[in-house]
Amino acid sequence: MRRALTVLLLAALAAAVWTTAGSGARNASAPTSVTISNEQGTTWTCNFNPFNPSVEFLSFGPVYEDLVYQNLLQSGKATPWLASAYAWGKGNKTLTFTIRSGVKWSDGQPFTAADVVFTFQLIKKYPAADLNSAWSVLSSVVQKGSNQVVFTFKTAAVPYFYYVAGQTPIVAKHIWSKIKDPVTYKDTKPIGTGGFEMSSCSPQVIKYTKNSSYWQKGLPKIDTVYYPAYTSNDPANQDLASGKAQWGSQFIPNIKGYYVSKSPDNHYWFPPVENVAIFINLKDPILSNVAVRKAMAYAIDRSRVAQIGEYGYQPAANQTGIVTPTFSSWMKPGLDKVFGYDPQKAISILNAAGFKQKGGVFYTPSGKALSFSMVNIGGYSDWVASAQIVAQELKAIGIKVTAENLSSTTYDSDVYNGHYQLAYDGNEAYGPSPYYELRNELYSKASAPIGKLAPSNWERYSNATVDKLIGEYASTTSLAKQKAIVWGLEEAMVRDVPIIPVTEGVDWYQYNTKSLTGWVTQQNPYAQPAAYAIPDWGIVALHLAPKG
Amino acid sequence: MRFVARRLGFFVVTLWAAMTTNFLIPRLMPGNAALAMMSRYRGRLNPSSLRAIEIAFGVNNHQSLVRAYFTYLGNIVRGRFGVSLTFFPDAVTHDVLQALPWTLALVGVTTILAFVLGTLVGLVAAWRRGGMLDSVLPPIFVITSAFPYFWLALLSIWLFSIKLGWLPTSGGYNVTDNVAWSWAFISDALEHSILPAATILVTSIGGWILTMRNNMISVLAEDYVRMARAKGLSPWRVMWSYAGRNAILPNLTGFAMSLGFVVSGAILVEFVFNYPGVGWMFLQSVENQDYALMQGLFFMIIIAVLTAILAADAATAILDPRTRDLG
Amino acid sequence: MTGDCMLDVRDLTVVYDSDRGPIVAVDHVDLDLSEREFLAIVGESGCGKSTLLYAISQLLSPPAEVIGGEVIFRGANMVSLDEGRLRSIRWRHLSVVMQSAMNALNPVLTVAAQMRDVCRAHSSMSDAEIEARSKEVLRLVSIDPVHLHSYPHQLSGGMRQRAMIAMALLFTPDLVIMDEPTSALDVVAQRSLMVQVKQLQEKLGFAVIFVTHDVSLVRHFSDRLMVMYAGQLVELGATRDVFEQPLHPYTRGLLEAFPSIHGPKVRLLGIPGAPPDLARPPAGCRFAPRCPSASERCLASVPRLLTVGGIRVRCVIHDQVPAEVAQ
Amino acid sequence: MSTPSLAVKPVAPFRFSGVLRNLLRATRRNRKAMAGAILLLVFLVLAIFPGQIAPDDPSAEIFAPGMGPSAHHLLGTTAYGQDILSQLVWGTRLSIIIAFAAGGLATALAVLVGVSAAYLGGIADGILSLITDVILVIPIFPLVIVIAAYRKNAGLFTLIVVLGALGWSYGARQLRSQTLSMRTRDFLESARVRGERRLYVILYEILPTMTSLIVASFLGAALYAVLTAAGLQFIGLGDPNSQSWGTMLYWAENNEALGAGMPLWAIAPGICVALLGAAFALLNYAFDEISNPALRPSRRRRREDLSK
Repeated sequence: MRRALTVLLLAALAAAVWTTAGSGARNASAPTSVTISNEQGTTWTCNFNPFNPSVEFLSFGPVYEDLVYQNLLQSGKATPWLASAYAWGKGNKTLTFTIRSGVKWSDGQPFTAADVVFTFQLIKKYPAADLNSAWSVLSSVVQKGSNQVVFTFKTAAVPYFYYVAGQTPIVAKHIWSKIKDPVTYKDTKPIGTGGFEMSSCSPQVIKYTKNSSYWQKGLPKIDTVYYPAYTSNDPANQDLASGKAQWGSQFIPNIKGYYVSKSPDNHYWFPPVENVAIFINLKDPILSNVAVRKAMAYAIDRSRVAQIGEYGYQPAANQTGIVTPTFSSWMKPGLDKVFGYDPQKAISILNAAGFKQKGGVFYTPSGKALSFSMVNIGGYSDWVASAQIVAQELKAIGIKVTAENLSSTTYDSDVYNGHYQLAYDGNEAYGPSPYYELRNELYSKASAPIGKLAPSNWERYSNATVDKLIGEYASTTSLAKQKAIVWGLEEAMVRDVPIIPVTEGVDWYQYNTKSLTGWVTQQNPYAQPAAYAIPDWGIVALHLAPKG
Repeated sequence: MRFVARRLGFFVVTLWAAMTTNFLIPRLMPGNAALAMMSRYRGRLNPSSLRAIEIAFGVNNHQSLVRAYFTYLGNIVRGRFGVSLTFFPDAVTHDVLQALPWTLALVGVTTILAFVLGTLVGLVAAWRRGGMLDSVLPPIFVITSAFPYFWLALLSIWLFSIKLGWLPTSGGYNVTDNVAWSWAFISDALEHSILPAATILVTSIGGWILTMRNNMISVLAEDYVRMARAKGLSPWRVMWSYAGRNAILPNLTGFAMSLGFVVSGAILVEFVFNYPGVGWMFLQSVENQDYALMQGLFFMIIIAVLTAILAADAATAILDPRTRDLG
Repeated sequence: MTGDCMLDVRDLTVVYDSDRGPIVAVDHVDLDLSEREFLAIVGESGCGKSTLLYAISQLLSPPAEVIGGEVIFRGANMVSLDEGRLRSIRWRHLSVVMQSAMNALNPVLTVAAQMRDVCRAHSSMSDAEIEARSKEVLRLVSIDPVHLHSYPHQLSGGMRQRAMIAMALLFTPDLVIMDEPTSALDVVAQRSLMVQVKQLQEKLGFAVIFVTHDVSLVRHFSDRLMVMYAGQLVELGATRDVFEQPLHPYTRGLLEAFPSIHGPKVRLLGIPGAPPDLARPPAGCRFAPRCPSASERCLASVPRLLTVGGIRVRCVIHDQVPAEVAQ
Repeated sequence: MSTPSLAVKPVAPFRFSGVLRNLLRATRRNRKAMAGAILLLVFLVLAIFPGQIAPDDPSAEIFAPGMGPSAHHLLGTTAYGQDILSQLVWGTRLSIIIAFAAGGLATALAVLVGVSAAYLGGIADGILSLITDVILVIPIFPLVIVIAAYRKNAGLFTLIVVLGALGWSYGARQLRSQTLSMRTRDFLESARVRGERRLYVILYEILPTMTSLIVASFLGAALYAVLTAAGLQFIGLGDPNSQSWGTMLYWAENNEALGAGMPLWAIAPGICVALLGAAFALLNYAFDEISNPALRPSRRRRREDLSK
């Protein structure tokens, strides 16, 4: 009765204004536009500075473009973009790009090699703008002839191709040369080479419109892209379910019931791109014992975690650290079968290693209980849930794990500084081949001693041969050699279990085919489909076309 | 005069206390802005960009707490709240001013509405003691005022937006129209404000009804009300200028404070309804350890409360001659 | 007596609801009043004097309620009149002066405003006329009209009381009911006020019902004296007679009492103890527990109200041998 | 000869037990109070014996996820296959703890500050009142958010301390003015005449007379604590592994319970918070009436009856 009355009251109010304010429900937006639903937890600052990490994804792709596009979902297949061609030379220490002709900035000025050189000089001058620290390996960037740019590296740097060619937005010299500080610069009217121009921006929504003089003739096929700011998940998901937004990059719980069932045009695909793993502090006296880590690896039923914790959106991972099926071609045959779910094996390993079980918990010979805390980020409900399940499963074989949910910054400062025992996380920067993630996980030079901020390799793994392998990868462009090296890294993962991949992190991606075609699909994965993947989402926007 | 002096002292001390907590609390939190930024874009940033961000945000220049405190005070006095990290490189004031109108328009207006309606109901309920209104409304609203606001909001979104599709689910307006003082936009914004407003009203009106009713009842027992009846004044006159006017006096300060607390009240509203106001902005600032923004907002709240109280003092002075002679 | 009888109270009974059951505050009281008469009602605090007044003037509010009897004022039964009819009688024919003007005057309105309210309610005087009349009545009670536009709290206690009396005389009513109008004042002020009231009464020719706990005060002013104890009329007669020959032991006690500066509380020299708890009145005579000359017969049954030589009294002593008393 | 105090209405001395008995009697009389008391009692039982009452382990993810209500799961299961009813029952404990601990702390402080300010008077009063007023205008909810975000595990304890430490000012104000109004009462004067020590006077003369006011301010503080705590847990600033209604709402919210066909998951805990809140609110409302008889519902005036 209480609720009934409240409801009545609301109904009255609602009805009253509803009639004056006109129809409440709105129909989906016009056919040649797409509305993106991607909860960023923030409103827009209307700053499109591509060197500002918090907003680069709003301009890098649709507005600013890169030299060569590398598609992660196709093992790094490279597509010449602002550069029409490129070539490695001098033992992979120089890289020469041929700049595409006939490209114009959206203000009509021609795009030239000088712009490319300028861009790299700019991020050299302002390290804060060098988001991928390209200049940690670059030694010089110079123009050669009218339309060529030569990059010279300190050492062979094949993997850096991805950052230099694929992850650095090229800006216009005639504009940015007038700017005092590109780091704090508020770029409200971005002038780029991309298929779209930012036509209007409010804190609630950004409107991109078609660049009619785009260098790829006939593209883009749609007129407008709306990028609303969602400050919380609910509304973002609701707009997707209702069709108000057609392009989603959302975690939608129970997606079949909540989204797919709402319309036959609603589809989703979650391509795996990285590992979500348990990071193990190898400096911990007990955890430094490989037997304990192996026991854990056997004790976790990865598919159950994937099913309950992640609704099965994130598939089960494997110990090699190779994300499948995305990078299946890099998998050393058979290696992914090691460490299947086998609690008995786990227990026997611990017994063999001299641990004694008392009251359902294992103890070290010196009498210390195998009891650890596992930190994770309280804000990520799916990982919190997964961590809970992992804890339950480890408890089942006699390893006590208590999950601690921290605020993301507390988590980071703890983990980066090595003040933790176990951490459940997927925060790895990945790239167009498994090498990038494995490097971040295993390269000792990417780590730091306990108490110092380690940008990655938080478990503090260090192994000379592994470091050597990683070094060699930098100097080879041959796919065969690269695969051989990655196999070596996979073996290290299986041998030393420095981390335990549990599930595979995915790109969140939902799409509505009612009035649009050209979407990324599992059959045609021409780019990463998440509306925050840079520069990929700009490429997806180029492919979208009105139906019929 | 003593009254005024005491009041001033109160304002100064409050301001100082607020500013100091304001300064200390965020600094007791771990991590730094660069990390916060990293964590916001986890997975999307190359770990090595941490260095870049640290340089950009200048998080590495550590000055002593004491020095920081005084620079902070100095800046506040000069009205400088620094640069927001969440909305880097915007100035805090710029962001706050951008979000404030939304909050004021929604929560502010609703708060006033709740007070006016609640007071009227309470007044009439007490006047018609034991009448229909008196025996029904107060108990009901006592109970609704105990509802968890956000929950009521969720249910109403579910019912009116998702199930019935009458009203928009969230946001300040339809993202596809453009912001302008056009009727289309205003009506749209209005429409978006119905649910939040209604839910706030339902959960906040009870308090006013009750306090006003109680004040009114004790005033009705006063001699001057009996006297007014003895004089044979019209009930209307007795209710308003004898009972009502005296009964409302104690509520003024409370009302002022509730106005001042509009922002804190807005936090959950704006969280649930994805409403682009300062309440939600505050949550952001906390999440991203955006000291500057956090402090800016906190400071704004305090100022709001104090000005509101000042206004209440003035109003009381106008309505109650006795306090006037105190001052 | 019957000829010019203006007020006739018959069998009036008032009950308060309380947790501890109903309290009979006024218990079957009869009394009558002639034109221009000055009737004083005396008794300790809590004996029902004020309640009786409010019952007569129909100003009781819950939990108090008239459950029986009539109040015939100029031929109309006040008890059964509706508010509209009552309003037409109030102040034009019957006005009230309350115990403490501090509480009885609306603190947020000027004296002028409160007088204006009355005039507006009962006449069609112009503002000018109202102003003039207000000043006139203030002069009647010898208050300088400059005080007309000041607020109650700005006047001295004596002034306030007189201002209220002035207000009661705006329409020179037939009957003015005064509820301890002097109790808030010091002895000197009390006297002067009494004198003034008496003079006004003679000049303007209204009847007065004057309630007080201080017998000595009314000795020289009232025509008749009524003594109440525990909600009952215990003695009623010409003031002179009662003072010379008090028939009821309680009256005797009262006469020996002296006024205390503590206001409503009266210390009884002859009779220790406090009035009974009206929720559980003692069986038989309610005064018996404190009565010096009480016997077991007093506890047997409630004494009847007798008429002894023109004096009405409620005590078994006289019930038995009236002759003795006569001589 | 009778001493002056004889004529005074017999107010002092008070006995807590006596006052409490009166309160209980009044409670039995007042329908609202009864309703509130019963509700609160039910929740208390749930909070004390969840193990005996709840059908299953609230955190065990052992059932089919997202089931509707059934004989085995009266309220269905969560998206993680936990029994909603069990979570509800276990969740009671935390809410009750917060309500009573925070409410209690706040009330204790309120009494301490309010009464001593009024009774001591002078400079002490000035300072204490100033502090009260300052705390009164410090926006609590934002502050709690900041502190809660500091470290999530510290959730419960921090929450209680902060809510308690900041929630006392309003009660303190009321108690102060109430005490002031009593300072001149005869029974206190006589106590002073008898030369009682201040502490004694405060403890045995003043406090008992204010029991209902104290209870009321406790109820108010408790209500506030419950709602605030739920709000914080809902926006994810509680410990997501804890068993509480707010946390349930957080998880329900994160799993779109309403939209994805598990409405009970979101509705049930909300109703519990609402009911617990209502229990406090009703009791509060009733105690207003008890402490101030004028507020009690009364029959319509006779005059109105007659005028019909």
